[in-house]
Amino acid sequence: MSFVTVDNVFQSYGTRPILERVSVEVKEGEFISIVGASGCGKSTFLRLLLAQETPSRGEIRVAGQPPAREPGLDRGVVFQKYSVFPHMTVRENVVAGESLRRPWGRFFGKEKVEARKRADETLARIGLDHVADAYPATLSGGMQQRLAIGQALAARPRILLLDEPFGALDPGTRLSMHDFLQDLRRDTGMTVFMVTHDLSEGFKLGDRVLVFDKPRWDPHDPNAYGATITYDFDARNGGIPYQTIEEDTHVLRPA
Amino acid sequence: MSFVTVDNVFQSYGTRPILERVSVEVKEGEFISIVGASGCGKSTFLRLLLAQETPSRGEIRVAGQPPAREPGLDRGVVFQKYSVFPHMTVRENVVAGESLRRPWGRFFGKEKVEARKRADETLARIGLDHVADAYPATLSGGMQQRLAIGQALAARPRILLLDEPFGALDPGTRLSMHDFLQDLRRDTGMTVFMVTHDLSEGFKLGDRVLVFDKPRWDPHDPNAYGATITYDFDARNGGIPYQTIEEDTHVLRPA
Amino acid sequence: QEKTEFRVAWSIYVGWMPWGYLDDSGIMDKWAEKYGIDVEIVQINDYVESINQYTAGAFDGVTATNMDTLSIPSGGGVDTTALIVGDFSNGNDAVILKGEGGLADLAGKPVNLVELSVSHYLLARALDSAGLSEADLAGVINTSDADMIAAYATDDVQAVVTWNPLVSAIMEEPGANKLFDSSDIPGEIIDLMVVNTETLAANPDFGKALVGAWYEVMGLMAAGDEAVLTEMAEASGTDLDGYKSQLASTQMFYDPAEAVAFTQGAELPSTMVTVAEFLFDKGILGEGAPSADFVGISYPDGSTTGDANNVTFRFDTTYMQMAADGAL
Amino acid sequence: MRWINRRPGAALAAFLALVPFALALAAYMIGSDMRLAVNPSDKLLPAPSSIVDTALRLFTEPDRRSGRILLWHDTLASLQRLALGVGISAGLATAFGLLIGLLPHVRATLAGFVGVLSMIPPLAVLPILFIVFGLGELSKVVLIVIGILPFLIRDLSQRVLEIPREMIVKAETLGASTSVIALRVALPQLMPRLLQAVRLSLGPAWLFLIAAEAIASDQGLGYRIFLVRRYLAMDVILTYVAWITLLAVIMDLALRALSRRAFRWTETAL
Amino acid sequence: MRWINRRPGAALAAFLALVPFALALAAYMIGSDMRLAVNPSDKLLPAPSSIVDTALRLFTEPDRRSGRILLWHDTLASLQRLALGVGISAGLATAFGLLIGLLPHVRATLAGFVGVLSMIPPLAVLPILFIVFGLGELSKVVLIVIGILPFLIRDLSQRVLEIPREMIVKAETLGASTSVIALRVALPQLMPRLLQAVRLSLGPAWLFLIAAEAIASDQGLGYRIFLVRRYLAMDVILTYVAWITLLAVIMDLALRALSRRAFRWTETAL
Ligand SMILES: Nc1ncnc2c1ncn2[C@@H]1O[C@H](COP(=O)(O)OP(=O)(O)OP(=O)(O)O)[C@@H](O)[C@H]1O
Ligand SMILES: Nc1ncnc2c1ncn2[C@@H]1O[C@H](COP(=O)(O)OP(=O)(O)OP(=O)(O)O)[C@@H](O)[C@H]1O
Ligand SMILES: [Mg+2]
Ligand SMILES: [Mg+2]
Repeated sequence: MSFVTVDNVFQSYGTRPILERVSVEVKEGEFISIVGASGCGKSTFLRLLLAQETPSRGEIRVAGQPPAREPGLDRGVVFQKYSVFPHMTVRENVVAGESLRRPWGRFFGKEKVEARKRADETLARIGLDHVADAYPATLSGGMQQRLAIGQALAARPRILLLDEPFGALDPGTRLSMHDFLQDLRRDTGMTVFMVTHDLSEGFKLGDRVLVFDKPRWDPHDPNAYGATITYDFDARNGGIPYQTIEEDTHVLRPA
Repeated sequence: MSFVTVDNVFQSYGTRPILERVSVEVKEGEFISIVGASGCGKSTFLRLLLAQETPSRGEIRVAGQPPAREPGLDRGVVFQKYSVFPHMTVRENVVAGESLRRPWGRFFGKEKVEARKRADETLARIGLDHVADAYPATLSGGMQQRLAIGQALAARPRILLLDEPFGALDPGTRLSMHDFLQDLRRDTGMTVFMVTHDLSEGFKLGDRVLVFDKPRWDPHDPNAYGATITYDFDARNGGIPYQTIEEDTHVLRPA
Repeated sequence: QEKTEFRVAWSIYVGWMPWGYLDDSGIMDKWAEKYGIDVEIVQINDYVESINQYTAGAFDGVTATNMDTLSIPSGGGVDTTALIVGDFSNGNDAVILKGEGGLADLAGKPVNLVELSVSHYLLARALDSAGLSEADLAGVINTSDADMIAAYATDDVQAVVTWNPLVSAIMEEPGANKLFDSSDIPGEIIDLMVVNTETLAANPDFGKALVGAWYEVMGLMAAGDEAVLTEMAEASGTDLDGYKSQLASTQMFYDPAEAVAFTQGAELPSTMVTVAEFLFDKGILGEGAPSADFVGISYPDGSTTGDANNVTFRFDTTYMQMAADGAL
Repeated sequence: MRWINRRPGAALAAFLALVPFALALAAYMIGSDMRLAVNPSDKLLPAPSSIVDTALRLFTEPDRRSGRILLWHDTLASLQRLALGVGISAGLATAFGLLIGLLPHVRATLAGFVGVLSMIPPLAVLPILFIVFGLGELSKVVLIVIGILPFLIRDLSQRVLEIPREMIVKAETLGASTSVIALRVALPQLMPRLLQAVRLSLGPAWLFLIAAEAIASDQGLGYRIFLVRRYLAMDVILTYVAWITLLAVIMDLALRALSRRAFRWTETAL
Repeated sequence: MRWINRRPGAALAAFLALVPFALALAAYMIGSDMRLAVNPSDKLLPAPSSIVDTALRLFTEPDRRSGRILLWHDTLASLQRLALGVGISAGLATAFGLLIGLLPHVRATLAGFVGVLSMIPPLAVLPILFIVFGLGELSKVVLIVIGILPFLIRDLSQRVLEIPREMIVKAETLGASTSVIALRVALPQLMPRLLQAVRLSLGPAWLFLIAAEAIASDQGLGYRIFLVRRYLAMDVILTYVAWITLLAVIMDLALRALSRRAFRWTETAL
């Protein structure tokens, strides 16, 4: 049964079309990698999934509900940057995952003690317990992203959206983040959409890899048409489709 | 005969050692890739090569000359960002590669016409002739870096230093930049030092790959010791050493 | 309407320093208590601002000259009574030339003064006496009184019109040449305590308390009480000698009877007519003013000058007379 | 939907933008009505209609004495002083900003001094200015310069320091000398910041202009305001204040437009 | 080596920093000497020694009339007004900055109005202020508020707008309402900017304080300066100016130190 349904979605900014005729169905618990050339609209697609923007045409439904009008508790997100609150300590950031929905954005009394205990458990799981009282700015990039994911998960969203979460990390850190993410997925069975620039990363982590590209192309006006999903690979079988794709990477090259 | 001689160089900021006992000899025309964990001092090493900073101990000589005290015409450089002048058009940027050494930083009269002609040739070679009058901000990241390299080469330096020149580009653009750089090198036979985060890129482009890492490690004070060159691979033989190295990548993982 | 709390504004000037003293010394409180009211005396640095505030209704009374009373509150439709005629300038205001010469030498020179103030009036009278008019000057340049001394020290300035204590400070400079001063037009620049006519009518006790307190201090000053004078001198930023020399060019009415006599004198109406004409000539009486007679002024004997149907400036000797009679 | 995510449509936004102006006007009219009911010749809050009359008169009728339309005359005088003061400050600030931002020795010498200078309240040292610069046009221009120059220098030298070191190093590797770096790299990149800083300092510049004109002058917008204060001609004052505000808004918009025009290179890609 | 790459050592830097102060002092002393040689009782540029005498007297000797040391008394009065004015402005600006920066409807309503308000020269509308707010402490505080509030609101609402949208979206996905976003996400991030904006506006705040005290007051630093200006008592004026400058420098340093202390999270990693 389809959990996330994207139905013939168009998005334009002003008169400029970015996405065209995007349709896709995703089952609960699937891990979807999204790849495509720079500027082709991957982040835009994620913003639509997040309900941060409303599509010009078409609609996106989650679990059969009417389309959401703004971001909310059911969708968690991690961006490449700015995904943790710099003015909160690491522990406060995790507690914020649960407390921001409260009227004052805080827990008080007993609840507070309990939330801190739960936060400390989460921190232990994501390996950040030794820096619980530090501020994010003092953490390495990899630790910051780990915290951002931990915080998003603390809110128990039904879908997790990742926009190039490891784009700014060096390869070593990146590999350990892959392990981290795979472990988490095993534990939670969450539905995940992840935008990445790195094809091998997309195939390694994803169950499916969606490729965004412009199917039509006007050489006199490169912005005349929008992008859509041109390939939808089954990536469960380890790295094998990656080899197949290699021959097709010209679609990823910028014009 | 050694062209660039790095002799037992140490560099510290304040009391914090960054580089220790770095020695290496490079022949004219070699392409040196430099890899290492984030923050281990790769950019610092490049700054020392550039003479932007003076080492705390040891010295760096080029072509047997006394150590340079500040950056000059003999060393060209391209950084990940900010390597072109945003207030000059693409053509002016290339002309600047020749004209900035003049008293007013400009050419006048006949010289100016000739410089523009030479610049247009360079632009044709680096494939930017169609955007000669555009400002860099309107160019894609790949085109900006191509321009930065073209500008650096216009000054005819003896050494070219590249600090993660392709770090911000997507994989497709990156591949075409590799071709571009390899073509240029074939034509000019320049001595190149390139810092990269991407091992395969380092091995693909470089004749030698230098790995920076901390050989000594104090678990109570991770900043107690500096990094040095731990491996110096011969990378001329295509991708083969890459396979060998794969097993050693733990040295690149952050602690 | 009747009330028990009153606010009176004053600004620093030789003849008004007693207001500061009677506030500090408690004399005001004593008299206010006697009449069962409360009077707050507020010092305001900026003289024009104090009159504007009074005109806007923030104060029940204010210290002002006859000329400024006519132009601001009375011209602005606020019916105002001159409760106390404290003094007239008798040399306190002066036209000063840098270097040798007479009034005739002002022709073709710029003159620095506070425009539209009594200094401007004094200049007009001085030029009149020499058969000149403002058009014969190279211009008048509005210059803040606070900066008059510094201005005089610059080479740009050739002549100034100003008042004390600035006059005495400028006269100390070598080469300062006094051409004309208010002793040449005695009784024309009059320093008053004016109050709102309606407020006074509804609250005679307010008038009595102010006048009573004032003349108690006048008595002390007339007796030459050095402690009192020193305090006033220091409040005005100078010392006893300086203050005494300023007083010398001020015709203080220490005795209420003298003030009454002056106010009832025959000169006052003609002075006020001259002042009104000067103001009209400068456009100060406002665009609504068809002529210099637009504002009516009444005198103790019941006579008026100007528009008798628009009397907003009243010279009233009732309360000063009470003081003279010892009836307070 | 959260208020944070709701956006007014174009029509509603235009309407909302007018609301505070309408409210301010209404408040004034009520206040004015109340005072005029008590005293019909009250000068403090003249009726809007009489302000409009006065404004028309000020803008069109020549002065009886001089035969000139004073408002235009005052405007010209003030704008001249303002332009001179701001222009000189901008020029000096650019030079000092470059020197302080680029050269460590100059920075060590002047940064602290300029910092302290910027803390001195300029109005308090007016008498000294008069003596040194006289009472003429010069002293008014100088007051503006003294009032805004330290801020401009601090701002611009900060901006020069913010130029990425990479870009300066790049210029060095192209053989640029210090003066070429200053003229060809730092200066052009400073220009948009200069316009921005000038926009920011126009407010204080007006303030100092008015203060200077209030103290010693025979023409100018500030002169007139402080002169007519002597007979509480609020209709004139309000007209002048509105006019000054309009001039300031126009200048601000013009500088913004100029900045967009002149520095196309600051615009990023589509 | 290019001058751009030469750095003075610590000792030389300290020496260079003193040079302009020394030069300024020397220039003053020469000017003073010249004037005093011509006229020994010249008041404009008193000899440094007599300024020091006056300063000592002002700081230590009680006034004969009131028995209070006037300078301390004035300082206290002025600082109180300044603190109130700046404090109130900072509070209002934070509230309005958050509202304008976060809510599109409020932004549509107020952004233009605040922009126009910030162009009105406050000194020109002083008379109206005094009428509306009286002549007590209130009006002085209000002049400061009116003088700096529009700038603060514009600055802070801009800063709120600059908070990365990502962060606000993240808070929304954690279920935060508009008010929680304002209080828990935007407000804490605004605080360091607020301190910075307050530092910038202290200069204008002093200006308006002095202007207000010059018109209606009987104590305060600005009052005293204007009182003695009539007599050109430059020794007193210069002492007060130096004192005000010192106070301003101290406040600036204190705010900077506070900002570093209070917002440790703004510091980046080692
Ligand atoms: N709010 C907006 N208004 C107008 N144009 C926009 C807006 N957001 C994005 N765009 C444009 O839409 C296009 C797609 O942007 P998007 O960020 O979705 O690309 P992307 O695939 O995520 O690229 P990248 O790999 O660089 O992150 C880009 O050309 C961008 O300039
Ligand atoms: N000017 C400086 N003063 C003090 N510390 C510095 C300075 N420049 C760099 N460092 C520190 O020196 C270390 C090495 O920095 P460097 O930029 O050389 O690392 P890198 O290997 O290039 O890292 P990256 O891969 O992130 O670019 C870092 O920890 C950095 O914080
Ligand atoms: Mg994107
Ligand atoms: Mg680096």
